[in-house]
Amino acid sequence: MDLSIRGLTVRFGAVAALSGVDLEVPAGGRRALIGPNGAGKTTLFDVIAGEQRPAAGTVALGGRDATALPPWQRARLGLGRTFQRSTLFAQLTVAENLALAVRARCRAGWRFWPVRDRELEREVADRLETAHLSGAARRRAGSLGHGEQRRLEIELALAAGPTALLLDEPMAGLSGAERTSAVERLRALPREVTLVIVEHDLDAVFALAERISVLDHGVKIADGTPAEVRADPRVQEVYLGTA
Amino acid sequence: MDVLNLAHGSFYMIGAYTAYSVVLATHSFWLALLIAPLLLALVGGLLELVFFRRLYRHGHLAQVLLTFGFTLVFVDLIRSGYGPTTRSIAPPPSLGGAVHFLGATFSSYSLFVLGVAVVVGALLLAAWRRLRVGAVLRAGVADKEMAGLLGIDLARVFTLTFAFGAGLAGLAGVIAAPEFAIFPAMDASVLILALVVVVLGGLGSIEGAIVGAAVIGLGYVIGTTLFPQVALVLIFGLMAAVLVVRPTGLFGRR
Amino acid sequence: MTVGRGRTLLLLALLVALASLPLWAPRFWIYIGTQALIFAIFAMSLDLLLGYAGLASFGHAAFYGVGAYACGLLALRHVDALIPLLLIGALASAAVAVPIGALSLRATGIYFLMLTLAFAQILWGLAVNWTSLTRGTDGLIGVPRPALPGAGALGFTLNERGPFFILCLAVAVLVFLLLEALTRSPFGRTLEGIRENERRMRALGFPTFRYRLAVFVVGGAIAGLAGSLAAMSNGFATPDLLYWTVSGLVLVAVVVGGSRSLVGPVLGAFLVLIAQLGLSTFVDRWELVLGALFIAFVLFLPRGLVGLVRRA
Amino acid sequence: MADQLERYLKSKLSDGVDRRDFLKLGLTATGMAAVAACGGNPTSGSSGSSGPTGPEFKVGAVLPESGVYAELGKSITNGMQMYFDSVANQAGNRKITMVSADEQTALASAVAATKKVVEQDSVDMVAGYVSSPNAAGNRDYLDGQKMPTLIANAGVNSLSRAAKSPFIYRTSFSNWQPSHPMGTYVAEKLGKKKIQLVYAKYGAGLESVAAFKETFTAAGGTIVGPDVATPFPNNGDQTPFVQAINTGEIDGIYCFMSGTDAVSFLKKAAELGTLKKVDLVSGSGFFVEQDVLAAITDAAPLGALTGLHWALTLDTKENQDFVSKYSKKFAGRQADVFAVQGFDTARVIVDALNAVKGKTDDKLNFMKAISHVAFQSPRGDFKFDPNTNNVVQTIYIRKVVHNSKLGWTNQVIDHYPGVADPGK
Repeated sequence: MDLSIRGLTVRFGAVAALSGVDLEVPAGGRRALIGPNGAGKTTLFDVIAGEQRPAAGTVALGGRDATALPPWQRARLGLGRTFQRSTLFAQLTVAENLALAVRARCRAGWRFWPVRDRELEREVADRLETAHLSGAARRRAGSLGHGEQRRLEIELALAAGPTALLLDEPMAGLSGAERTSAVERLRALPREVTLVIVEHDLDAVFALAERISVLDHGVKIADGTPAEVRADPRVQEVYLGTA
Repeated sequence: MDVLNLAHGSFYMIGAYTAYSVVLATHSFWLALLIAPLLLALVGGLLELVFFRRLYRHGHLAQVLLTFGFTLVFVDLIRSGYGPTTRSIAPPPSLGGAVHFLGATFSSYSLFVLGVAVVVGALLLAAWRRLRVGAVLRAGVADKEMAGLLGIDLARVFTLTFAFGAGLAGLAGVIAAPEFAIFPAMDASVLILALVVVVLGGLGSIEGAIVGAAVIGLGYVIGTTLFPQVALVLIFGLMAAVLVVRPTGLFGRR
Repeated sequence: MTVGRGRTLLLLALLVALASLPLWAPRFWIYIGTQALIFAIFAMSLDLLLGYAGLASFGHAAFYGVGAYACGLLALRHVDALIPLLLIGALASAAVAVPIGALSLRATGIYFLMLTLAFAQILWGLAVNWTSLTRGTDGLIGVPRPALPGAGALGFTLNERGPFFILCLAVAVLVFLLLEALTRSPFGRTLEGIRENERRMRALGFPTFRYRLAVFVVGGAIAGLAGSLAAMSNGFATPDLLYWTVSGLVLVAVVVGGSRSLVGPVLGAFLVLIAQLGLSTFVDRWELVLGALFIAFVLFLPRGLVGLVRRA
Repeated sequence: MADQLERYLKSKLSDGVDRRDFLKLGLTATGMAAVAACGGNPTSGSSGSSGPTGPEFKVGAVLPESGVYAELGKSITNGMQMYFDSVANQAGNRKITMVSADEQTALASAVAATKKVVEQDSVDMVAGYVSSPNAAGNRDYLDGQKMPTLIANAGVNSLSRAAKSPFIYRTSFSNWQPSHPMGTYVAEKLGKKKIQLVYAKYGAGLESVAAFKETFTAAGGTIVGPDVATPFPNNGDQTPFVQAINTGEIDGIYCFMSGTDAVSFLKKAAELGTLKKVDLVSGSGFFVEQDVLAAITDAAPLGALTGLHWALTLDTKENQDFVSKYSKKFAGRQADVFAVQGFDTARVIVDALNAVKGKTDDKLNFMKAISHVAFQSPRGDFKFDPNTNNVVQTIYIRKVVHNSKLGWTNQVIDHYPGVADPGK
């Protein structure tokens, strides 16, 4: 699913968190979004996901205008996301966390009777396996270690079957080995899934992204291939710290 | 402080009864005005130290249960101490009469109450905005760990704040005593009204509480004049309307 | 696993003890038992909201009262059939819960709590002041109990206390099983997900508001069912039933028993009701004792009565 | 020594000893009497040593011990206790015991309390009910149980009319009674023809002002609108209601409020000086009964005229006797109309028990005995109306005065004897 963002402006009181940001990601694109802290990356995600209303601008998902849609409808169009700080269902088991996401995809939340859904159980088991969480299936999500939580965070978003995925700092706080395995997991995704990733770990960014967009103080200052962005003097000035 | 205290109405009631006892013994309303808030602050501080302190982590429901228990205990203690009889005290002699003003009649005591409310409100607002204690509390509620890191003794701040709140409720009880009747069920009605005011104004906002009180007070008077039977219901309607439009109250954040 | 089996055993024991009550207990205790069962249904309906969906309603008495009035009004208009009288309470309360829920659920936390309180107080004001329908503070009195089809041939009527108690027990068991199923269903899991992390649920594609509204209406309907039974049991519907103290009492019952368990609210309802009715008729300073009991519960059993069982 | 014993026994009895204690004491007493007889100084007529031999007679007192009506419940209980004590807690050869249960405020609690005394304590009769909805709400149950019942306060008219029961008699008043003569009195004797109605809007308030309006308009008076109807109970500010009194156009007000509402209303009215601007402040007697006057003291509406079936100052031997003994017995507490109602309720029970010689198995016969009870009460002539099962009594017109001995109180200035509710 392609994303098309035009002229987004978001204000918090008098402060403009985003001003006139455009972002075009074709279906199957691999895009990284970088910029210093406070550049407006998470705010941009919030607007795309529908959590935050823009003062101006439009969001189109898969060619459909989604600016007025609530978050859950955008999710149903195929948009998924992970959060900067893990937001799991802390009191539920790891397996139940994933089951919720699978049910979201199957729109199976309106069944009022306990049913044994073997297909769902199998999928959950498979995904636990993929995320190396099989041993933790019955533990409460809140009791997992940080690395495990981040893995579940990504798997949770994937289980909902998105065709476009917003990843907000998926590598934050992970060890080197964990980073490698997280990158592997994302690289293994089917080609048609669009990825937009906010990340400070530039190794991961270059390993995953085909194009990079750079935000600073709510304004998009560059957009291009890694090489182009690296060469951009404005990016070097504000981002790479060469004043 | 993010504490849901149903026993706050009890503090008000105890304040009124204290005023009654003091006036009976010394014939001085002004002495009561001094003693009751101090007594209530003491009671509030002790309750915080012994009970509430252990419950901040358990969330609002535990607080509801605990303080509901306290309202029952307090009302029964008051009833066994003073009997179920309705009591009243007279306003101090200097404030006993009525004042004619703009073609309407007001009781002097009501004007005095208004004056006290304005002064207390202004002082609170000033303290909240200007003094360190306001900032400390706001920080403490928003992020306990952060406040701890900054080296603030939150436990002491909370105890003092709770005591101060209880003292204010006691003060309100004393002020209310000559205005209304004093009886063992007086805690419930005032509690609900206070909750409505605070929520309408927005939690954690002194400005909100002041504006909320004004809105509710005006609403009540207008309501009583137009639809005397349902004035209280109108107040709830007012609050519901505000919350439906602004789900965190007039001045609420988030 | 053992916890699950222990719970089932506990429940069965409770059920057997209750079902045999009419055989051995004094009449007055059957009456108290009936009241406690009705209150237990009411408490379970609140636990559905509070425990499973994380909705702390402080106006749940509204639905209890509306159910009682609906049943009372219909029964006084000579409708003499059990099922319609039970259902009317549930339906009326569900109908009231739709707008109240739609408006209240926009807010969260204490604001939600206060909004539900506000709407309940508005309905209470209506019950007091709409005298042509509700007869004001006097309330509807003399509400008759319906006939039970076929019971006459067996030689009993619902006017006798034993059979009525068994009816309440049957409804309570039914509600329990229904809620048990509901909370384990995909719908129930979705509610838990919303309780834990609503934002995430939205991001996953769940229309969370609709789910919360749905559960609010279901909770209201079951409270209305309890209200229907209360009207039949007591023979009256008065504004007191909608007053905020009743909302407070049922909230206390759920917390005392332990929320998120269904068994907890049942135990809590029995404890609170028996403490309230029992203590007040046997002990002079009953408010003091009840208050001290609540305080002790918060301090020593923060997870409620079921906390005892769960720990064991 | 025997004298001492007798005194001890009497005091024990009045405290309500249980039967086992009593037997023990009785045995000791017999022994003592024998010893005394040997001493050659036999005591005669020791009522203590010849206790009742019939089964205990249990009276279930369903009265509020908590909540807003607790004060009224206390007075009624005291009044009952006082009369029972005066006959050594026995009548018709049966020992009388009071079993109390808390009526509270809500009907649900009153129903539970009633069922508790009837079923758990197996009382022989029920007495009590302060609040009208509670009396009306228990009526069907009591009637169905054929339980002899005396209503000791609740005034709802219907209990003497459509909802009357052969098993339920009322010793207090119907709401109609105290207000009804006031209409005639105000319009005819005082010649005040323009009155505004002020009342707490609930059953008792509505029924009271309706009764006033009935006789007042019949005697040529006009009710000046709009009525000032306060919510009940009104825990908020009374200012708007006090200011709604149309002082310019009326000769006076007729007011029904009681307890806390009356206190806060009168205080506010005194502060604003409103009531001084009308010629006549009148109302149902509850508006300025002793409980209210004691609470407001200097805010009392001097000269207010009200109708009630009793007054503290009523100058009869029965009343003065009652008032002084009551105050002595209950640590200086002043008698009030509710205490009188309790006192008379107990007397009805005792007289009826004596009349049937303690045989109460035939409930209808016992009720018949109740219906025939008539006596001189502290409130004057007391008898029941066979048409309504309600008390027939004198209604006194009283004026609020300041008495050097009693403080603020009501002085009787006129009376209407034999006022009976018009129910059939």
